[in-house]
Amino acid sequence: MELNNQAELSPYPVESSRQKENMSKKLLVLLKKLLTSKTGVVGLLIVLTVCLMALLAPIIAPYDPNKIDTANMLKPPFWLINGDLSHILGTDNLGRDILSRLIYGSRISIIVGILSVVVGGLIGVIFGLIAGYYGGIVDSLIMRLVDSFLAIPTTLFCIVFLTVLNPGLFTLIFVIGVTNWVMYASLVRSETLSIKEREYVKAAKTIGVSNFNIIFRHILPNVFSSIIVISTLSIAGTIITESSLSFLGLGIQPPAISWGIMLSEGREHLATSWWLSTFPGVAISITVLGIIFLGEWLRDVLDPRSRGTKS
Amino acid sequence: MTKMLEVVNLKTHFYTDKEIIPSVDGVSFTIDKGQTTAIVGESGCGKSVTSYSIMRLVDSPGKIVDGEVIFEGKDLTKISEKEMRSIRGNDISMIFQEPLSSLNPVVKIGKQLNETLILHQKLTKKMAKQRSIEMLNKVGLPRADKIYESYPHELSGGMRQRVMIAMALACSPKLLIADEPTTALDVTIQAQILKLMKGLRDDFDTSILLITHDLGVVAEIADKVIVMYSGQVVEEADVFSLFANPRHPYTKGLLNSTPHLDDEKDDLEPIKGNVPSPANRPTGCSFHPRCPYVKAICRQESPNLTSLGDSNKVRCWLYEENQEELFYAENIGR
Amino acid sequence: MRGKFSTLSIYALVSILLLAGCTTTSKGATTEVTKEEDKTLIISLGPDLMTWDIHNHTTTTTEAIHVNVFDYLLMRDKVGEIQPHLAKEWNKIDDTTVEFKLNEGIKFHNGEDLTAEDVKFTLERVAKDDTLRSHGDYDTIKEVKVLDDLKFQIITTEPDPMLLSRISRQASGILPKDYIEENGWDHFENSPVGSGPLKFVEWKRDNQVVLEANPDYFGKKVTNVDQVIFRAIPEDSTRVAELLSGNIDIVANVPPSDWERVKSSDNSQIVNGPSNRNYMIFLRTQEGWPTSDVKVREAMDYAIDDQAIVDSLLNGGGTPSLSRVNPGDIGAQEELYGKYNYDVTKAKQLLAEAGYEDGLTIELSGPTGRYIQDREVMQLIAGMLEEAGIKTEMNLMKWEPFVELREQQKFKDGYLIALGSSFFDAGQSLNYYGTDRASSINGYSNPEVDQLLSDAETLMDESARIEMYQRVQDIANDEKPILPLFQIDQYFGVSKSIEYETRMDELIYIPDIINK
Amino acid sequence: MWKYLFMRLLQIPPVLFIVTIMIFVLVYIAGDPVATMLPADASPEEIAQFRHALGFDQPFYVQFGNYILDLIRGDFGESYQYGTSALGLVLERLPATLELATASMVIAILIAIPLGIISAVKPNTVIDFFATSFSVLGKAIPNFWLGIMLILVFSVTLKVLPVSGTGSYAHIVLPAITLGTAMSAEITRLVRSSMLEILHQDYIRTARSKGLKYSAVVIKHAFKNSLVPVITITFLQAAALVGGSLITEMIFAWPGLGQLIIQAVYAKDLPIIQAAVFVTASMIIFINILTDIMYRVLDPRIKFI
Repeated sequence: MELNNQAELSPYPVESSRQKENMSKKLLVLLKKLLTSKTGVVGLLIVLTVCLMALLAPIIAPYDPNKIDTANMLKPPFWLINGDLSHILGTDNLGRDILSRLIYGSRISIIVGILSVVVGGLIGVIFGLIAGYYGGIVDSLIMRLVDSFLAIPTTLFCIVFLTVLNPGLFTLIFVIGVTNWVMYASLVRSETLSIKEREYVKAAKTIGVSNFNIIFRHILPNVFSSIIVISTLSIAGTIITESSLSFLGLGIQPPAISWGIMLSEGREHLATSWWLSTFPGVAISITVLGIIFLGEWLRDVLDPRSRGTKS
Repeated sequence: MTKMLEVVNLKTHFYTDKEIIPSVDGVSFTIDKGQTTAIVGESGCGKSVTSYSIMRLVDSPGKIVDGEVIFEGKDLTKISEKEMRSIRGNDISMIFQEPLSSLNPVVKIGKQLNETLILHQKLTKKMAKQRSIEMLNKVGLPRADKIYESYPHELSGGMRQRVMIAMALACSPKLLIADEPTTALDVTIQAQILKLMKGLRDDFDTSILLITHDLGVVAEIADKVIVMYSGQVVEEADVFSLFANPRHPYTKGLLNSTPHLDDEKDDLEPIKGNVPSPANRPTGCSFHPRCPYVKAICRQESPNLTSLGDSNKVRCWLYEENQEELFYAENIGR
Repeated sequence: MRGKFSTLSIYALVSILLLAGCTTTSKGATTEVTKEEDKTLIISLGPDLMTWDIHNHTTTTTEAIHVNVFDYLLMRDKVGEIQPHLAKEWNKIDDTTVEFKLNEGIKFHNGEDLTAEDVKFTLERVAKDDTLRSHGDYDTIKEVKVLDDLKFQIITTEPDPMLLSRISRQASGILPKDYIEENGWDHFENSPVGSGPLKFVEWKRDNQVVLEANPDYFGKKVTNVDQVIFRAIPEDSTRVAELLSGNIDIVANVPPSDWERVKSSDNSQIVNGPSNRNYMIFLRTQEGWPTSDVKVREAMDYAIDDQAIVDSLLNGGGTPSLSRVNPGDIGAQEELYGKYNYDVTKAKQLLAEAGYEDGLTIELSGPTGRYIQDREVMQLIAGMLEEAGIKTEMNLMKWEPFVELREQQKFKDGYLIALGSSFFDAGQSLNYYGTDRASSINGYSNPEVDQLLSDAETLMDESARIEMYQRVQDIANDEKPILPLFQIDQYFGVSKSIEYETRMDELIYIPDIINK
Repeated sequence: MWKYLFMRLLQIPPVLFIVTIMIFVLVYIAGDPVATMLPADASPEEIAQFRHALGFDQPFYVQFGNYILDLIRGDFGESYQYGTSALGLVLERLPATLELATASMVIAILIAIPLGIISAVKPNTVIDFFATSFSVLGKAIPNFWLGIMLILVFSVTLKVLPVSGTGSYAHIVLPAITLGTAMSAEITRLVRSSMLEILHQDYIRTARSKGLKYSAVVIKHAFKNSLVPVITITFLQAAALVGGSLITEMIFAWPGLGQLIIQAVYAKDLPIIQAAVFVTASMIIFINILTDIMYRVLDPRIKFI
């Protein structure tokens, strides 16, 4: 069974005519595989729930998340003394409903998580493809740039960047993305290096297919599964980074809501009103958990190398 | 002849989430001292699992559920793990199919060889080194002292298998289990290795249990042949009668699908169909879907392993009813 | 195969033991430390000391340490009154000259006498070197004329009614001329010498400053402790945790959420008192902004419930005021103190009068992490404005980008800030209403205010000057180019074994602290 | 090997050069530090005059040129905030950061390796469940949250460990756990997965067929193989530690580079940022080279090219 899958999913070129048919078949196989992996199902469920929460926030949130209510400040969750069902998870230091904020907060956390990975991925993939495909001076230049980025700790880099650009949603996405691109670049580069030596690429070259077409039609599709795996896993890291930057006061600013902001705003109240930062903390942990489960499962399914093929 | 090892009704099952897979399903045979016994069969027939069961190296979720493995009066399936360890590598040792992956890539050859010696023969490091180099010489490796200091990836496939053999024979075991020892090697190297094994068998007076799917290898080295199909022994015979007069339809099929140099026929006849998955065996005789002589009873009931007078045995309805039919069937088959 | 991992389990056990070992040694270590430092007072103000160069920093927390090592010529007491200190008396010679006489026998920590030469050296340095960060506060000083060892005159470029305020605040400690000239500034910054109640022992950067009592101090000596340690602990919750676990005696800036916790603990208390810092909103008055209409500004004033902010976010730790000049400062208009406007209906009505019946949208900027509850204050204000029909977009940012935004005038309708006044003089705090200053901020301009301010700046008749400043405040209260919100209190967490009172200038003067 | 090392060392200067330029340009774009250096009530004239006095009104190429010239002479300049040598300030803080990083690494490894091995050897047991949860949760908890919680539990409530600062071995325990948890989680996961993979390798069966104890097989044969990826990740994580230490140091008032850097970035104190980045970058590059060499030493199949 393993062998079968490996053959089906192995990154060998597929002619475009067969591609569609293959894609649906692949998807089916993937889904089937998913259902056999318990953690994969759990991961998918968590991620879907969070995404739904983000999408349907205005419908499911009981309150306006930014509605300040000085009469109801620091109300505990309903199961504690003084808590009641009007605010299931209690309220924060400005009397805002924590459940509603959690629901709305998922939006930015998810957007930042996904978009910054997309930004980093795009930059990284393009540079990686160019470096790997053209080699030579271009390659060494890009690789030195990669080394330079690697030599600066991510947090430090983000802080420097964010003091240059005023913090905001898109700045944040851009900055986290930019600090991540090296990971994709080096991955894609090394894969490109090996793929460009394969017969079908050489064949394409000899019949005069343009470099652009070779890169995007022949090489890119074959590095895609690795990119998917890495990016899924790094969404988790991104959500954590976002909250760390909020802790430093460099993240997204109110009235925008993210779990990171809630977590870091609530830290002042950790000793007295633990629910302020515990619930967003739990939300982050569960989401990250789900993403990691999904990512690891994707890796098992998509990346044959991780299954310990014998050398 | 004295019995070296006796396997009685061995059952090894694999427990997955959904089902129980009887990989080895009541296998019995004996290995005589100084002899080479071969277990033959297609992949998935349970021959390797049988050998691991003897060594008690079946990994979870596999488990020996029934049967005995009698070695020097002891039932290996019942003794303590500690006792078993003192037998492994010492009295019974094993070589494997993939000579590269079977050697630890990050440990030097010498160290891997010494390990057994230091463990079982309580040699000092120095003595172990001497003995190891001696063994490397014995398996025909040139510049043994250099190989001693090498890492596995620095050697060729044939050399690695020689190292494996040296390792297995280091403690002069009474029984050597060779699991497809030549499958991964080039044909020329195969011959060398077989020759080496034959020579060493005689030198060390070691019995060999050879696991293979290659009848050519069997013909080359074995004294006795056990044919396995779908977790069961379907035929047991000495090597001459097996090749001259295969009884079981499966054995016949195997022989027909193997090329012979002296054969005049041009085309080989592969056995139709596939090996059934162990989890999903057909009722009755598990070979019946592929058997050219299939009868009604084959679909319903499983035949027994029947002795045919001599030491040879076969598991087939064709032989349980009467001899006449047997001859009849045989004539058609040929 | 199971249960055969003795080696592994031993390894695991060892690591657990190692960890446990660390824990046990820690107990030993901490108790040892507390015993040994019985007569040590440990204080954490939050950030580390910036530098020992008193003229080249602008932070109150650094000055709070400096004030214990270097002496001012004059010093304010707890309530902000100027008292003699190094200088025992002073006379105004003319409008630009004041003559001082130093106390006799004052010595620096290295044993040298503190003389008029040292005063000249110190004040002229900061008055003349324009690369120093405190230069701007001293540039009215033209010369320090030494008459003899103890007598000197400070001559200003023009009449300066704020001179005494200038030399009794941040950066006005007197430095040892000879010591610095002999050893150089680098040496001085590594082992500073002053004349104050405490002597420098060591400074481990971002860790702690250790000072010891100066037994030869000319003034009120520090007697009940031998050593004072200022620890750098930037994170609020960590500082409070240190206080609660009894490792630190005084911590500054306890966040309001922890006040109850500190109060209810066995070993610590909250000590609070007013500071000279007020929250305020600057609003643009230039053409093109809705806030250029005084009615809109007034509406905002009526929309914001200052007392509610103080009560809900600061646990009552502040006083609403319609002026940013607090009682105790020269020129305060006390009638405006303690008052605030709040009437949502009126706010809506004013908006309607201004032509914004359907509401309007403005953007306010504000810093985060700089002042007490700054982020929350801003959010609450936005919420209140919204009630009155002013949709408020917030632009919150860290202090540093905020400062830049202010400087480059990139903010939109206005911004929230909490300014202090270290001069304790309306001359400093009302400067913002002058056309000159305001042109780079909110563009407010009122000829009458300008006249009053420029007259008062050089007027040496104090009561006339006070009247002028009060008039400015009244005009400002009518026109509201700045909405003063409330004066904020400072909050210290203090061990119960210590008696401590806050100072208006937010400094910590160790000789005033009593160890029970 | 020496040739390889030489080639690697040759790559350092351009990398450091690019890093330097990147930081300079970024900080230049961020604007000068003048406004933040003066009091909040400083007037525009005061600011402009101070800017001129410090030379921040000169054109970009002049500032950059001067900067590079100084740098070539090994002079990182003086901190704008503290007025003393930036490199001196950085080097002064470096030992504390290294101490913290080392301690967290030790704790991380001490927890991760046994946990990873045991969970791989006994899959689907309680300990395996624990290890897997740890390896996921450890990465899913932001470390500032963990740090504050640890202080609340161990220092304020249980009073067994000091809250913050330095002075004894006990002081390092909480910050090291805070900083090391994420790393430990990563290593646990890695040890577990690589051990799981390795335990199914043929040479493990070979080793067992020799009659070796299972524990000996695990440690001598399996673990040595899993070391290759583990060491690689551990060292790469070491680089991340320097970044992660920024926040941990702030929470625990640990007098390391972190606080200095954060403060410097806010204050646009270019000399300190530059010196700090230069020093950490050099360290990271050094660690990377070391990792590469270790990698090759541990896995004889990889050759020095």
